[in-house]
Amino acid sequence: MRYDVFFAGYGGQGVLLAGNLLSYAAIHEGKNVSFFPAYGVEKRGGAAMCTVVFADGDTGSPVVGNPSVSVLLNQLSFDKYAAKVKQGGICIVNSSLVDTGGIDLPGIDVVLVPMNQIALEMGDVRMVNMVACGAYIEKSRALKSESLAAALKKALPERNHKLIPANLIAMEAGAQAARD
Amino acid sequence: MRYDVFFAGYGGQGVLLAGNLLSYAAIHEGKNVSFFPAYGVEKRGGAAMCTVVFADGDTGSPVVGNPSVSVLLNQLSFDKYAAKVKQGGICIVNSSLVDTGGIDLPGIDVVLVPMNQIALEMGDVRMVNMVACGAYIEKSRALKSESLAAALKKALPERNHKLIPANLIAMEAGAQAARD
Amino acid sequence: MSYIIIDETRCKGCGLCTIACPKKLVSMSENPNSMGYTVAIFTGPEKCTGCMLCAEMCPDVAITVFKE
Amino acid sequence: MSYIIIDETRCKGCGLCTIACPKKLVSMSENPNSMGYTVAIFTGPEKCTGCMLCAEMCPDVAITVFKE
Amino acid sequence: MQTTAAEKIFVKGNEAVAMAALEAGCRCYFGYPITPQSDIPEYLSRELPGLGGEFIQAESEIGAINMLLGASATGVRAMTSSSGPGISLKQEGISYMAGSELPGVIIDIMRAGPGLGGIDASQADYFQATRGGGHGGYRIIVLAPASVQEIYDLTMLAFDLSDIYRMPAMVLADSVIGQMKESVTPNSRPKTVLPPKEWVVRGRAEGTPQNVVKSLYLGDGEMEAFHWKMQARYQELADKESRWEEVQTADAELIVTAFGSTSRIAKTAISMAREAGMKVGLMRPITLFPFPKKAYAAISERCKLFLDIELSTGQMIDDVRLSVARDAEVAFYGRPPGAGSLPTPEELFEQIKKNYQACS
Amino acid sequence: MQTTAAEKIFVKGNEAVAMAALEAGCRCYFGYPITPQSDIPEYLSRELPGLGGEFIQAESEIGAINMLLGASATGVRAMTSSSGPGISLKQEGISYMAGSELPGVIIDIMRAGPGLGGIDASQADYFQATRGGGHGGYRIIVLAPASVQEIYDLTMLAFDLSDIYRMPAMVLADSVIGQMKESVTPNSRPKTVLPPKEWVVRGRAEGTPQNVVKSLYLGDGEMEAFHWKMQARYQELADKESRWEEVQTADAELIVTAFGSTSRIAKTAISMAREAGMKVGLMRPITLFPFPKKAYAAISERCKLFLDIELSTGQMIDDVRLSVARDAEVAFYGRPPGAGSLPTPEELFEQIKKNYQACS
Amino acid sequence: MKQVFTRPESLKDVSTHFCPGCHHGSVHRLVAEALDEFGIRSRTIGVASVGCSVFLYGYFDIDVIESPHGRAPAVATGAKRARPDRIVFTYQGDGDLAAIGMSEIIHAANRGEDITVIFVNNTTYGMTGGQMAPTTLPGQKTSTSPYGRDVRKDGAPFKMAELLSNLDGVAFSARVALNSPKNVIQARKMIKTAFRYQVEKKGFSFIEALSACPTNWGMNPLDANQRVTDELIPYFPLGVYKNTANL
Amino acid sequence: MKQVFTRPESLKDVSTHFCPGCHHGSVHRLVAEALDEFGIRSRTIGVASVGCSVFLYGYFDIDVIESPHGRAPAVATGAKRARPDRIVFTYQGDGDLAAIGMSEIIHAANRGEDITVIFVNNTTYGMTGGQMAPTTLPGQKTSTSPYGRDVRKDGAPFKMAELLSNLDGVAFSARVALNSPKNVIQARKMIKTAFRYQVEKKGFSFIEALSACPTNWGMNPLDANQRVTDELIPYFPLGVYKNTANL
Ligand SMILES: Cc1ncc(C[n+]2csc(CCOP(=O)(O)OP(=O)(O)O)c2C)c(N)n1
Ligand SMILES: Cc1ncc(C[n+]2csc(CCOP(=O)(O)OP(=O)(O)O)c2C)c(N)n1
Ligand code: SF4
Ligand code: SF4
Ligand code: SF4
Ligand code: SF4
Ligand code: SF4
Ligand code: SF4
Ligand SMILES: [Mg+2]
Ligand SMILES: [Mg+2]
Repeated sequence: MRYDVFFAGYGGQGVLLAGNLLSYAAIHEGKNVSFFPAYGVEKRGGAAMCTVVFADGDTGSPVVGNPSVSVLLNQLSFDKYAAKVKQGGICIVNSSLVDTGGIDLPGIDVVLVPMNQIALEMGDVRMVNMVACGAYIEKSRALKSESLAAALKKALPERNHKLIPANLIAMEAGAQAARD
Repeated sequence: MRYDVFFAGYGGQGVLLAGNLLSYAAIHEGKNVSFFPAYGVEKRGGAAMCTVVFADGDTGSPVVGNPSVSVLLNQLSFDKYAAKVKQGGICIVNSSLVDTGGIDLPGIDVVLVPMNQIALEMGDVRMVNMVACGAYIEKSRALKSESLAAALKKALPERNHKLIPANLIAMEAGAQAARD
Repeated sequence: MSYIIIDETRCKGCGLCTIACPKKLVSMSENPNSMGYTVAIFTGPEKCTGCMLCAEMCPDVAITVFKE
Repeated sequence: MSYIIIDETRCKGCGLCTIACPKKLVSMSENPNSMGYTVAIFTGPEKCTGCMLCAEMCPDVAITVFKE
Repeated sequence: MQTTAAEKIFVKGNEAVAMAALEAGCRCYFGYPITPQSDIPEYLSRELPGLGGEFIQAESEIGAINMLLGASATGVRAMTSSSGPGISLKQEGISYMAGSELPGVIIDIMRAGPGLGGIDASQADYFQATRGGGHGGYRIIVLAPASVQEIYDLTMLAFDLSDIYRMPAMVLADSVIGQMKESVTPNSRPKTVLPPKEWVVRGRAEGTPQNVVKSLYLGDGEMEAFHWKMQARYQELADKESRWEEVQTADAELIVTAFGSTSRIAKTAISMAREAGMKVGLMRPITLFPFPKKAYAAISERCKLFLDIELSTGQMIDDVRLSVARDAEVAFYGRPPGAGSLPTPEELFEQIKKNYQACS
Repeated sequence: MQTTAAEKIFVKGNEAVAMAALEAGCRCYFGYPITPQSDIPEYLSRELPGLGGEFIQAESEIGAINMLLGASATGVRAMTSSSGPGISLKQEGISYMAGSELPGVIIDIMRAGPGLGGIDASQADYFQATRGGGHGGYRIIVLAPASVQEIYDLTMLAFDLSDIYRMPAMVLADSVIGQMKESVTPNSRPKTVLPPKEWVVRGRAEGTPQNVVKSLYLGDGEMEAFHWKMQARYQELADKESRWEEVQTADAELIVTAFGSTSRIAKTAISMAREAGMKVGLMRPITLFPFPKKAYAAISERCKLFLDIELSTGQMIDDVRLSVARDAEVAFYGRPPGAGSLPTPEELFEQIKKNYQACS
Repeated sequence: MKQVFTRPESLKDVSTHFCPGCHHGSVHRLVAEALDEFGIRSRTIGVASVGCSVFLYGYFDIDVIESPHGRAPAVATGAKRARPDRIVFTYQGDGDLAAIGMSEIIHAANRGEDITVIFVNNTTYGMTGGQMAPTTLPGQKTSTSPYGRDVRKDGAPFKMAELLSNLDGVAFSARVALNSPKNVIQARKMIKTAFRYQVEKKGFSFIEALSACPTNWGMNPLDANQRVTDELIPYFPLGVYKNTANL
Repeated sequence: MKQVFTRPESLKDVSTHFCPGCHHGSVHRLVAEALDEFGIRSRTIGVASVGCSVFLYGYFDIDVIESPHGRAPAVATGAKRARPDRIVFTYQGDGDLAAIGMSEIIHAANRGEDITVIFVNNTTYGMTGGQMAPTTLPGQKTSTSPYGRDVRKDGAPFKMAELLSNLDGVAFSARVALNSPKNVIQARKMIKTAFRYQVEKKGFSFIEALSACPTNWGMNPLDANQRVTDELIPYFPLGVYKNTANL
C-alpha cells in the first residue's frame, strides 16, 4: 500500500512537526517514507505545507497532486487546497479557524474538527498539530496510534519529551473529535 | 589578385608598423586589406608577427599557412617560419641577424638583405622595418613604391612625419639590396 | 488632550511601543488580529501628551498620533 | 680588494646598478647581448669595496660580489 | 540524527550530502549561505571542527570556490555547495579548476531562476552544469540524484570520480531532493582504489620535482594538447562511468525520460499508466555528464517514442535528441521553475496518455 | 582614425566595436581590462568624456556588469566588454539582466581557456554564450561577426535587437577579429523604429505607475509564466532575426559550416577546393542565438554532408546536428584554442578534401 | 485635533512581511520620511539588495531596481552615472554589504559616487535563516557559528562605518540605532543628513543602522531590542564617523 | 675572496621575462632570500596571481598554485587551512589585489589568515598594457585614463598598507620600495619580518612594495626608478603601519 497525506497551515501551527511525526510513525511500522516540506517567503506567519508519502515499496513521487487525505489548518489553506483532495478522499479541516462556507466537496469526506478549541481545552493552543494528527490516524487508519507514541520520541527534541503525555492526550482528543 | 605577406621578428624591430604600412599602401591602391598581428607574452623583446592579405575582392582568410612572401627579421623567426613559405614563394631574410646556415629551401626564392647593416648605414637601426618593406615591394611587385610613400603619412603618427624622407631612402636602399 | 490610534491590522504585537511611552499608556492585549498577532492597545487618552515616542518606535508604522 | 661579476646573459641594461654604486664603478657599455640589451660593465676593481649596493639594486640578480 | 532500529536515519537531502562528505573523508568545506542548501554549511559548521576539519563561511561564493581550489591543490578532499546565483559566480573558479586538472566537489541544489528567481525546485541549470557555464569549453562530472539515499551515495561517488579523473564533480539536485526527508542507510565509503596524487602542491621538498597547479599554457600547441587530453578523459568517463536507471523499458512503447526530482514524479505517473494498461517505461540518467548516450541509443533501437520531462523549457532534451536513434521521436513536457509550478503525478500521467495515444 | 578617400577607415576590430557603440548612441561604458579586448575600454576612455558620456573602469567584471544593469535600467544605452575569465564572472549579472528583461550589450572577444588559458583566438565559449553560462535557463542574443566591418555593423545591431527584445545581446568574436585591422565603412545608425521604454526606472513621477526592475517572482505560477513569455520571445527572435551567410551552397556536395574567424579561414579553403573542382559551399551562422535552424534544415534538404569547423573540440556542432535533416551527416574538424593552434586555409582544404572524397 | 504623526507619503500603505519587532520597518519609515522631506520621491531610484529588504518595491512608492546580492553599489553607480539628476540610494544588509559586496561598497565609496547607502546591520543573515554575518559579534551563536563566532578563525566583526570613513570619497558616514525613541529620532536626523548630502551633490553618504532580528536571534522582540542596547551599541558605537562639511 | 652576494637558492637560475628595470625582479629576489633565511623553501607554497608576476613558478624553486585574478588570498586561505604546517604566501599586483581582489584581501586579512601577502604596487596594470589601477596617482595618464586620473570620478588611489592595518586580523603591515639600495635593504628586512610572523604563527602579514613599471609608464628604467622617489613615495609613505608585536 502507498499512503499520502498533505498538511497545510500557517507558520507556527506546527505543520512540519506533524509531518515529521507521521513520518517517524510510518518508519516505525517499517515503511519507506518521503517527507516533502514547502514554505512561504515570510520567516514568521507565512504559509507552511508538507506532504508525507509512505509505502511498503517505493514511495515514488514526493509530490502529490490530489492527496488522499488533506489536513487543512487555516482558511487560506482550505480555500486553496480543499478542492484538490482526491475523489473518495478525506479532507480534515480545522473548523476553529476555517469557515467552510457551505462549500460542497462532492465525493470527499469532509471532517470538521475544532482543533484550536480542543487544543485550548487541553491547555495549549500549540497542540493544534497533535489534535490534527489524532484526527488523521482516526480517519485514515493508515498508522497505529502506538506508532505515533513511539514517533514522538524521535520527532521531538529531547528537552520536550516531558510534553509527550500531553501530546498523546491531545491526539486522542483529535481522534475522538474526528470519530464523532 | 590576392596577395599575402608574413612579417616576423622580435618586438622593437617594427614588424607591426611594417605590416600597417603595407596595408595602407594596398588601401591606397584600392585593395581590400586584412592585417592580422600576433605577439608573444613579453612586453619588451618578445616575438612579433603579422600577416597582411590584400586583394581586389574578398581578402578571405587573414591567416595564411604558407605565405607567398615571408619577411623574417631575426634568427628565431627564420628557424620557425622559413620552411613555411609556399612553393614558388619568396623568403626575404635579414641576413644581418640571421644565419641561414646553408639551409636549403628548395622552390623558394631566398633573398638575403643585411637589413640592420643597411639601416645603421642610413643612420638609425630602427629603420630595419623600412628596409624590409623596400625589399618586399621590390621582390613581390605587389605594390607601387608611390603607394608606400603615401602610406607613410597614414601609418606614422603626425609627430614622426618629419622622418618620412629618411624612411623613403631606407626603403629604396632595401629595394636596391634585394635587387642585387 | 492627545491620543493615538493603533491600526489593528498593521500591529504585529511586538510590544516596542509599550516600552516607548513615558506614560505607559500602551499595553498588550490578548486579542489576536487576522494575522494571529495579539495587538497593542492604547489605555489612556487622559494622560497622553502626543509626544509621538510610541509612534517613533513602532517598526510597522501602526500608530497615528493626534495632538491638540 | 673586492670585485663584482656581471652576468652578461642576465643583464638587461637597465642601468640601475650604475646609480647604486657609491664609487661609480659600474657603467653601461654599447655591447648588446644575445637579447639585444646593452649590458653594464664593471670598471674598476681597485676601488670596489664589496659593499654590494650594485647587486642589491639589480632587479635581474645579474651581479655577484666577491669580497676579501 | 536519530537512527531507527534498522540503522537507517531519517534526514533531509541536504543533511545527507553533508554526512556523505564527512564519510568520504572531506575535511574542508567552504561555502556561502543560500537557500535551499544552507543546511549543508549549517551541518558542517557543527560537525567539522570536532573532526579536526576546517569549516569556513567564505565572504562570497567566489571566495568559496577559490578556497576550494587552494585546498584541493594541496591534495585534501574539499567541497563547496550553493545554488543558482552562487553557482553562476563560481563559474570562473570552476573553469580554473578544470583547467588545472583539480578535483573538488561542488553541490548545486538548484532553485528557480534566472536572476534572483525564487527558491522553488528547478532543473533549468542543466546547461550550466553540463556545458560548463564558465569559459574554455571544459566539462565537469555531473551526478543527478533522485532520492535522499542517492544524494548520499552520489556525493561519496563524486569525491572518488573527482579524484580519479582529476576534474571537479558536481552533484546536481534541486530543492525537492535537498529539502525532502527520507530514510537513508549511511553506507560507508567504498573501497575504491584511488590514484596517488603526485601532482599535489604541498611544498617542494628536496629531491621531489616542483609541482605547479596552473591553467596557463603558452607554448605552441600546449593548450590544444590539453584540450585533446581532456577530450580523451571525457571519453573514458563516458565509457566507464555512465550511469542510468531503466524502469520497465523492456516492453515499453513510450519511454519517459527525466532526471532527479522529476523522475520521481514521473515514476508514480508511470505506475498510473501501467495500471491503465499502457506500456510505459522510464529512462533516468544518473550521470548527466557523462551523458549515458549509448544507453539511450540502445533503448531507442526498440522503442521509438520518448517523452522528455524537465523543470525547464527544455535543456536535457538536446542530449536526448543527440543520443537516440535518428528515427526516434522525442516529445517534451516542461514546467519551468517557480512557485506553484512543480508538476504532479496526475499531470504527468495526462501527458503520458496524450503522447501514448498519439503513437498508437 | 585616419580616413581614406573612400571615407573608409582602417581599424582594429576592437576599435570598430567602440566606434559602432558610439554611433549607436551608447553613452555609458563599464569594463575591466583584459586582453585581447582592452582596446575597447581604451578607445572609449578617450572618446566618451567628450561626448558627455560616462566611462568607468570598474573595480571588476562583476562591478562592470552590475553597473551596466543599473544604467540599462534607467533606459540609456550602455555596454560592457570582456573575454573568457571576465565573461565567466559576469554570468550572475547577465542572468539577472535576462531575468529583469533588461537590454544591454556585452562584447566577448574570446581567448583560449579554460582558466587563465592564453590570449589566442578561441571559439570554445560558444556554449557559454548561447546556452547561458548563468543559472535559470535564459538565453541572450548572440551575434558572431567575421570581419571588422561586420563587427562594426553587428555591434550596432546588438543595441537595436537588445532594445527591441529587451534582453542582453552579445557580440561574440575572438582575438582574430578583435585584433585584425580592416577597412570599415562607418555606417550610420540604422533608422530602426524602437519600442518606447515605458518600463524604465527613472523616478516615479506623479501619475505614472511605479516601475520596478526585478527578477524575483514569487507568486504562484509567476516565474513559470515569465519563462513561457521568454520562450515565445525566443521564438519570435528565431522567426524574425535569424541571420546567416551562404556561399556557393546551391550546387554544393559538401557544406562547410563555421562562424566568425574560422569561417574566414574556411572561405579561402573553399576557394582552393572550388579551384580543385570540388563542389563545396559555406554556411555561416551570423546569429548564434537565435541559431538559423530553418536555414540549416533547408540546405540539408539538398546537401547531405556537412563539415563543421570550430576552434574548440566541438560545440556549435550540437546546434548543427539538431538543425539539419535527420539523414544528413555532420563531420567535425576542431582545433581547440591556444598558441600555435589557429588552423590555416591549407589545413582546412585538406579536411575538405578528405571529407569530400569520403562522400563521393 | 491635529494629526501629528502619520505614515510618510513615500511609504505605501501596506503591511510588510517583516517579523514582529524587526527594525527594518523602522529604517524603511525613516528613509521614506527623508524622501518626503526633500520632496524627491518622484526623482528617486531605490536600489534593493538581496536580504530581508528585497521587497523594497513593495513598500516604497518609488521606482526600484533590484540588484544581485552585494552588488547594489555597482548597480547604483550605473544608475547614477546614467542619470546624474536622480537621487539614488541603496538599502543593504550586513551579509550583502560587508560579505559578498565588500568590493563593490569599498570601490563605490572610494570613487565618491554621489549616492546614499543605507546599511542595516543586524549581525546576521536574516533572510536565509540566521547564518553568521561579517558583523556577527564575537561569541555570538548563529546557525553557521554554532559554537559562537571565533575571532581567531572567523575574524572580528567589521565596523563598516569606521572602515569606510577612511576613504577619501566618503563625504558622510554615521552609525545609528532604532532601539529607543531617542535613537530613532537621532537616526532620522542622520538619514536626512545623508540624503541632504546627495541632494546637494556633496558625494557618498553612508548610514549604518544597528537593527534587531528577533527571529534569527531566537529572541522575542523586546529582548532583541534590549540586545541592541546591551551588546550591539557597545561594540558598534553610535555616532558620526565622517562629515566632510565639518572638515 | 669570498662570494658575498649571490643569487638566493629559492630563486631558479634563469632569466625572467620582466622588462629592463622592472622591480618585480627585485621583489622576487627578496622573497626568495626570506625563504632561504628561514629554511622554509621545502614547505612553502607560493600563490601566484594574474599580472606580470604570473610566472612565479618559473622563477621560484617552490610549489606554486596559480589563482584566478584577484583571488590569491582565497586560494591561499584554502591551502593554509588544509595544510596549516605549510608556509603560504601570495604575490599580487595592484590591479589584482586592490581592484578585482578587494573583497578577498580584506576578508582574508580580517580573518587573520596565517599567510603572507606580497603586494607589488606599480600604479598600473602591467601585464595588460598599462591601464589605470586602483593605485594610479591623481593626474597620472594611463591607457584608460588618457586625461589623467580624475579623483572626482575615479576616486583617490588606495593606500592598502594603511587600509588593511585597520583590521584586527592583520598582524604586520608595511610599505617598502626598491628604488635605492637603502630601500632595498630595508625592504628585505620588512619582507623577512613578514615571513617571520608566519613562521611564528603570528597571523596575517602584509608587504606593499612600490615598484617601477618602466614599460607602461613610458619611461626608461632610470627615469622610472626616479619616479618612485619623486612621485610614489611622497604619496605612499614608506614605513610600518602595523606591528602587533609592538602593540
Ligand atoms: C549570490 C547569492 N548568494 C547568496 C544568496 C542568498 N542570500 C539571500 S539574502 C542573503 C543574506 C541576507 O543577509 P543580510 O544581507 O544581512 O540581510 P538581512 O536579511 O539580514 O536583512 C543571502 C546570503 C543570494 N541570493 N545570492
Ligand atoms: C578575471 C580577469 N580579468 C582580467 C584579467 C586580465 N588581467 C590580467 S593581469 C591584469 C592586471 C595586472 O595588473 P596588476 O595586478 O597591477 O599586476 P602587474 O602586471 O602590474 O604586476 C588583468 C586585468 C584576467 N586575467 N582575469
Ligand atoms: S504619544 Fe506619547 S504619551 Fe501618547 S501614547 Fe504615545 S508615547 Fe505615550
Ligand atoms: S510597536 Fe507597533 S507593531 Fe509593535 S506592538 Fe506597538 S503598535 Fe504593534
Ligand atoms: S660592490 Fe659596491 S663598490 Fe663594488 S661595484 Fe658594487 S656598489 Fe660599487
Ligand atoms: S642593474 Fe642589473 S640588469 Fe640593470 S644594468 Fe645593472 S647589471 Fe644589468
Ligand atoms: S528574519 Fe530578521 S531581519 Fe528578516 S524580517 Fe525577520 S526579524 Fe527582520
Ligand atoms: S610591464 Fe611593467 S610590471 Fe610588467 S614586466 Fe614590464 S615593467 Fe614589469
Ligand atoms: Mg543582516
Ligand atoms: Mg600593477
